[in-house]
Amino acid sequence: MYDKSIPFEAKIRWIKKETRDTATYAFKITSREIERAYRFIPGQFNMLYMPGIGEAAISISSAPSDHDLTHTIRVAGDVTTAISRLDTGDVLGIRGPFGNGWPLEEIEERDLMIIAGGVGIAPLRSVIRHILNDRTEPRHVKGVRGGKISSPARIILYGSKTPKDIIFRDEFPRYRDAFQTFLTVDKADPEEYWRGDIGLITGMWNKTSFNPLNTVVFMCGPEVMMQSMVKELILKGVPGEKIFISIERNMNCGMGICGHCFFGPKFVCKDGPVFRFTDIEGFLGIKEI
Amino acid sequence: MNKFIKIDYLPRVEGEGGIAIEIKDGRITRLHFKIFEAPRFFESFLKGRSYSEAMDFTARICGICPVAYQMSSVHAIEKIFGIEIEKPIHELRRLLYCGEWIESHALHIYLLQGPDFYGIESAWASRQYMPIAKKGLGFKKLGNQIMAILGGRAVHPVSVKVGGFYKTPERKALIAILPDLERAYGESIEGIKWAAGLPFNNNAWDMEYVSLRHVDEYPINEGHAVSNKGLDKSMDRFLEGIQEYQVEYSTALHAGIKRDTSVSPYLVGPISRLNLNNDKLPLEIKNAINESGIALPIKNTQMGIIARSVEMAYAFYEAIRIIREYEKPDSPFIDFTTKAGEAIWITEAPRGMLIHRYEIDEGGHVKSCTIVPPTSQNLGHIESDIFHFLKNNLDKSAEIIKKESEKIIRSYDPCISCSVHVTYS
Amino acid sequence: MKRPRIGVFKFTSCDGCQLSIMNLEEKFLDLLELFDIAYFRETTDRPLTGHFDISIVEGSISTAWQKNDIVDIRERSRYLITIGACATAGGLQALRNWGSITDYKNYIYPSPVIINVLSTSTPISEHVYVDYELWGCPINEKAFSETLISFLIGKKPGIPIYSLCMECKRMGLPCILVSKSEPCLGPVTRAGCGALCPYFQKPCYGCFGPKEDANIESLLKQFQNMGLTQKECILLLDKMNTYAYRKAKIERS
Amino acid sequence: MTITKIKKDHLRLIFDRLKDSYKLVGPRVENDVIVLTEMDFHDIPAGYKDLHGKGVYRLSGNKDSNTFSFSLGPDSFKRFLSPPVREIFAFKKSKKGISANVSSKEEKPTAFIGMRACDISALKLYDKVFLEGPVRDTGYDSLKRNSLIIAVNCLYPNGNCFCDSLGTGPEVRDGFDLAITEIQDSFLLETGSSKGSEILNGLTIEEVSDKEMDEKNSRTEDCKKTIKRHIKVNDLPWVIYRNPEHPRWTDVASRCLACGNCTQVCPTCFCNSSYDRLELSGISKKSREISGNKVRAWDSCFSKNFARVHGGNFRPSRRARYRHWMTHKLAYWIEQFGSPGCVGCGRCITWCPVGIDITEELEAIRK
Ligand SMILES: Cc1cc2nc3c(=O)[nH]c(=O)nc-3n(C[C@H](O)[C@H](O)[C@H](O)COP(=O)(O)OP(=O)(O)OC[C@H]3O[C@@H](n4cnc5c(N)ncnc54)[C@H](O)[C@@H]3O)c2cc1C
Ligand code: SF4
Ligand code: SF4
Ligand code: SF4
Repeated sequence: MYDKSIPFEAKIRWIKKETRDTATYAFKITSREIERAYRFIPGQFNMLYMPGIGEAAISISSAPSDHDLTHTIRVAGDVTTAISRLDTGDVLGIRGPFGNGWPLEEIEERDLMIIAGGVGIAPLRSVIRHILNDRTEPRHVKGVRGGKISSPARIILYGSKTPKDIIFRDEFPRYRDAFQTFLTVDKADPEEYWRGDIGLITGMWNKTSFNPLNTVVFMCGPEVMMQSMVKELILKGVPGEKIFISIERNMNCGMGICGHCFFGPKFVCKDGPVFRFTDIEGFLGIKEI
Repeated sequence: MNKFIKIDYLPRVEGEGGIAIEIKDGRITRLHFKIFEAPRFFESFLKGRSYSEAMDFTARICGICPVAYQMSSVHAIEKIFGIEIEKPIHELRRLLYCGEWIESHALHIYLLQGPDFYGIESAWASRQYMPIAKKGLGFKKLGNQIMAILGGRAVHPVSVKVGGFYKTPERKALIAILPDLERAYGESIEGIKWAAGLPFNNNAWDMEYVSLRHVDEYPINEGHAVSNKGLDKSMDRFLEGIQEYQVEYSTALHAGIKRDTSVSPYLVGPISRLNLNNDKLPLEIKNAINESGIALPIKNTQMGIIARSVEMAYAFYEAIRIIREYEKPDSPFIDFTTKAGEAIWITEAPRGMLIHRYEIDEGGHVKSCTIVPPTSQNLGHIESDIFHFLKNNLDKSAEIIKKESEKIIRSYDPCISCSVHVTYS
Repeated sequence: MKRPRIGVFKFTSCDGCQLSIMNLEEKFLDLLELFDIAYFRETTDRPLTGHFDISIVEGSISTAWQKNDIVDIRERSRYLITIGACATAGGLQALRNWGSITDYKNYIYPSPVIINVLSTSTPISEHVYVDYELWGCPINEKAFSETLISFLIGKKPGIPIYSLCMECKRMGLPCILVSKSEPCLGPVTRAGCGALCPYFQKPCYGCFGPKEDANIESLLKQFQNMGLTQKECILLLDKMNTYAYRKAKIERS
Repeated sequence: MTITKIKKDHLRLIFDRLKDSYKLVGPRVENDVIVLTEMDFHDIPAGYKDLHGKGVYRLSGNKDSNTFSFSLGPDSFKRFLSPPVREIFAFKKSKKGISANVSSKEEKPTAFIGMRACDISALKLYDKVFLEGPVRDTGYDSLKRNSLIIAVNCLYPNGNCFCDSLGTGPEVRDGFDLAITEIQDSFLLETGSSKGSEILNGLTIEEVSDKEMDEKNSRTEDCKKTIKRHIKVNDLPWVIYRNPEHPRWTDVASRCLACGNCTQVCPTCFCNSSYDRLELSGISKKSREISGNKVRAWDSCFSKNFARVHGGNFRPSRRARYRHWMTHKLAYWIEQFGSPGCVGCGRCITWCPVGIDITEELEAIRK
């Protein structure tokens, strides 16, 4: 095994611009040996390293079964800006994978509801593609209302600021093969062609049909959004044990020795970033936890 | 023919000053060395503060010679309290000062004045000069290292304390830089020859140089004030013979020696020290002076670079001597009790005599203080010097006059930020 | 690639921070490889022209003409960095802000009226937008080069804003406040000097200015418990960063 | 584990022997404080007494004829096993690519002299953090593996000690190579490992009599009795979890300086930050090369930037930062590693410039 405290080199194979400030990058790990040893599960993240500048925690947005290892990165600060200046063929450093990932065993035989806000869809794309790539997974039959719903149900609720900010927009048609997908935006320019919903993601319930008692929720997005979503899900009857959320904190070492990423008693880097709601429930409401 | 020459902002000097010269019908009608550096009023702020703050406050007058300020103030206050510091402390303070001399002289010789003789705008403006600049940086670094070992950092060191030091260095730490100092000493002797061979103007004239003089040593921290024109006064009497006066074009006060009917300008700094104290130099350096064909006394201020080079070599020599003899004293400082009183102390800053006077009250607070930095003492002299040069060169073009005047000013290594700190007494 | 153009400017100060740039010694030559020092009055003859990628400003604003000059410099600069206590906090000369300028002038000059200065000395940031402030009296040269590197490669300088105590402890220095009841300003002062004073067994006197979120009230209360008078406590703050400490003290209480 | 004894003046022989193969790190007086540095036998502050109050420390010399009459200084082993600033790797980025190289320095093994029970307990917690997590920290691992622990049983606790309440002291139970107990005429030696026994090979060691064992036990009992400070642990972590909005947090925030001293002296606080360190000479404009070091340095959850993320800070207030620290020590730790993160050494009480006392704060939260 390679030492996860030392970055290895990876080369950018291609870059796909998703939105104004977000792009997906496919990486090729330079060392054959490391590439062979490198294994991950959806929901895990890497520390991407720009030498001299620093590291940023970025979820893996591809599925393990995908050909390419991809990251979908929104420009936020120093490191992500530096990455956004890279070209195909350029290299950066990677440490990882870190974190626990989504509990895929939970969704066997159960309905899955994926809820994502903004760039929070990145780690969930890994799950989505994992399901799409999995031939044993049921296919969804078009025409949701009144139509036939696949069983177990596979649902995506995705909210973004404006239609222009929707990440993976061009992939959504494919997602519809296996998922009921619902897109909503906070607001849409009247000039723009937008057929989806307008309004908060929390307002999309009624369109979906799912069995709360048999549903597992995977969620990633801004913390305030997740908090209100959880509240509603529980009201609907989804058991708290079946809600999983991915949390963001300051990430410095990625491997549980620096103390930066605490969420209450949890190390987001090693106990998370995916948490069962009931495990962290007590801490979610505490300010400045 | 009328000429008006103006430099708004002199480059390669420390602080903000300019020059205005007006020549009408072959006569010099105006010659102003203008200082527009804003005054900072530290002397007023010291009133009511504890004696122990004097070193830290006055150091902030000048980032180039903070040690000088610390030395003048600490000695003045020790004099008030009747403290006799012990030999090791005396030596360490001398070493600290040597560090500053090396740093300041190296900066001026190699990076500020040196480029003048090569006709370049800065020390890194030409490839040819680069090795010289590098050498200067090397010397400078060693000066800084000495100060850092003794005082934590080169600019505003923190260790000087009334009665001694807050902490004295381990012998080991000093010995570690000895090989570098020894090598640099050799190079600095070469540096004297280099300086002596530079092309100088011929602006020699009969001036009055003033410096400290000490029975045993080349003056740094102690001595009495002497000049080549008969002045000989103890430190505490020196100020009485000096007149400070204000000119309307300058935020710095001028100073001169009071004579029967007039106030006459005088020169302080390396030239004065060397001219008056060369007998106190070690033989090796005396030889180097002779071999380089340097005629003493130096009468041309542009040759300050030679005097500085000699002093830098001497500072290395002294530093090496002190370090070799150094044993860490048992206690870094001696205990004392504060007393009310007043005292004046003068030390030799790289640019010349730095005079501090303090009056301390019963509770150890500063009642009043006077600070006369070397550059303000030189201001009048600088003007006379340029005047002297102009007199013989009135026919030269404005451009040449401008360049040459600038060079004359620069050869004083004027510290303009210091110069605005002078209290009228 | 073109070297970024740098200008070094001076207002009211002691030049110590500019000298700290020269004190990079041989690293100063490395600096010249990476940057074009297009204006640096203290060391070069090049005139003031054009725009600067980075302007480095030493000194405080204490005269009327400086108020105009700093606006001009700001307009010429992409980034403006202030260096030192004078430029970031007004310097020791900001002590005049708590007294009468006329008294100060009278004390020093025979003809005080011709001395044309403002009654206050203020940090650059009170006059123009400052991109980055480098604290210290003087600045630390390593921090200075780190700042320039950061601007060069495009990141925020990672210069700490936490307390001096952190640095003191890293160096393994026993605390003189606790072991000797020395009134050390370390707990409310920014790290960055290398814990020089505690190393010399001298209480920190605040060269680097207040740290983030400095709890000055609480520390001063402790000093009073140790026997200092309230006035003595305030005087501890009234040094090179007086303006910043007093501001921090008011903001926090 | 065997227990033997040596004459008091034979202790020096152990030091002499250790010196051959180890760097000795132990207590020594510097600037009137007992610090932990490289040292030798004659540096032991024998006879010294250290007085500890809340934010107060005073050392007085030669009050006692005992060798180990003193207690703890501000430093612990962490300075040596997880140094304040450490290079993790050297990096280079060039046209050819990126490289990261770990430079391995051969270091002489360290013998820690005079480690106390609380610190040994802390060391076990450090092992959990750095060795038993998802990634083993190789730096700590090799330093730790390379070290030898000579423990000393505490007989003279200081005014801020409360190890007894946490069961982390005052007597050392395990985790040492050799443990020393000072009695009237001799030093009792317990060996805790084969490395420990090796040191004793060839020394004149004597058997310990029952009387001497009794003396050891009664001294330890006396020591426990002199421990003045206590902390109630039975309701941890819940008492803290129940009180995130207790007014006492605001009160302590008005006193806390957020200077980080407590975290820096605490033997279990491990928080750190890594960053890239660059020099001007490490950048080449022409070849577009950048080289430098990745460094890890001690940090503290009291630093305002500690929980900063792009666009915000999770713990901007001092109140939240103190709460986080104490909650981590006394509550989170129990969930994370199975025991409190406090070993009762009292350092944070002594070395807090304003004397904030963790035991007192906990009591106040409990009310
Ligand atoms: C588990 C996890 C998964 C994530 N996945 C994704 C993803 O898939 N896609 C995505 O776009 N984003 C993702 N993020 C968010 C992403 O990590 C941040 O946006 C990114 O770290 C920003 O880095 P930056 O250097 O560009 O921003 P900056 O704001 O410049 O730096 C962010 C970090 O640098 C440090 N820092 C910056 N400035 C300072 C300062 N002045 N003082 C001290 N410290 C400072 C802080 O530690 C801060 O957390 C994820 C985050 C986590 C925790
Ligand atoms: S901050 Fe200090 S060192 Fe810098 S210029 Fe001002 S007084 Fe001088
Ligand atoms: S000596 Fe000063 S800087 Fe150091 S820990 Fe104590 S209070 Fe802080
Ligand atoms: S929290 Fe305080 S008493 Fe507990 S181990 Fe840390 S420093 Fe010692």
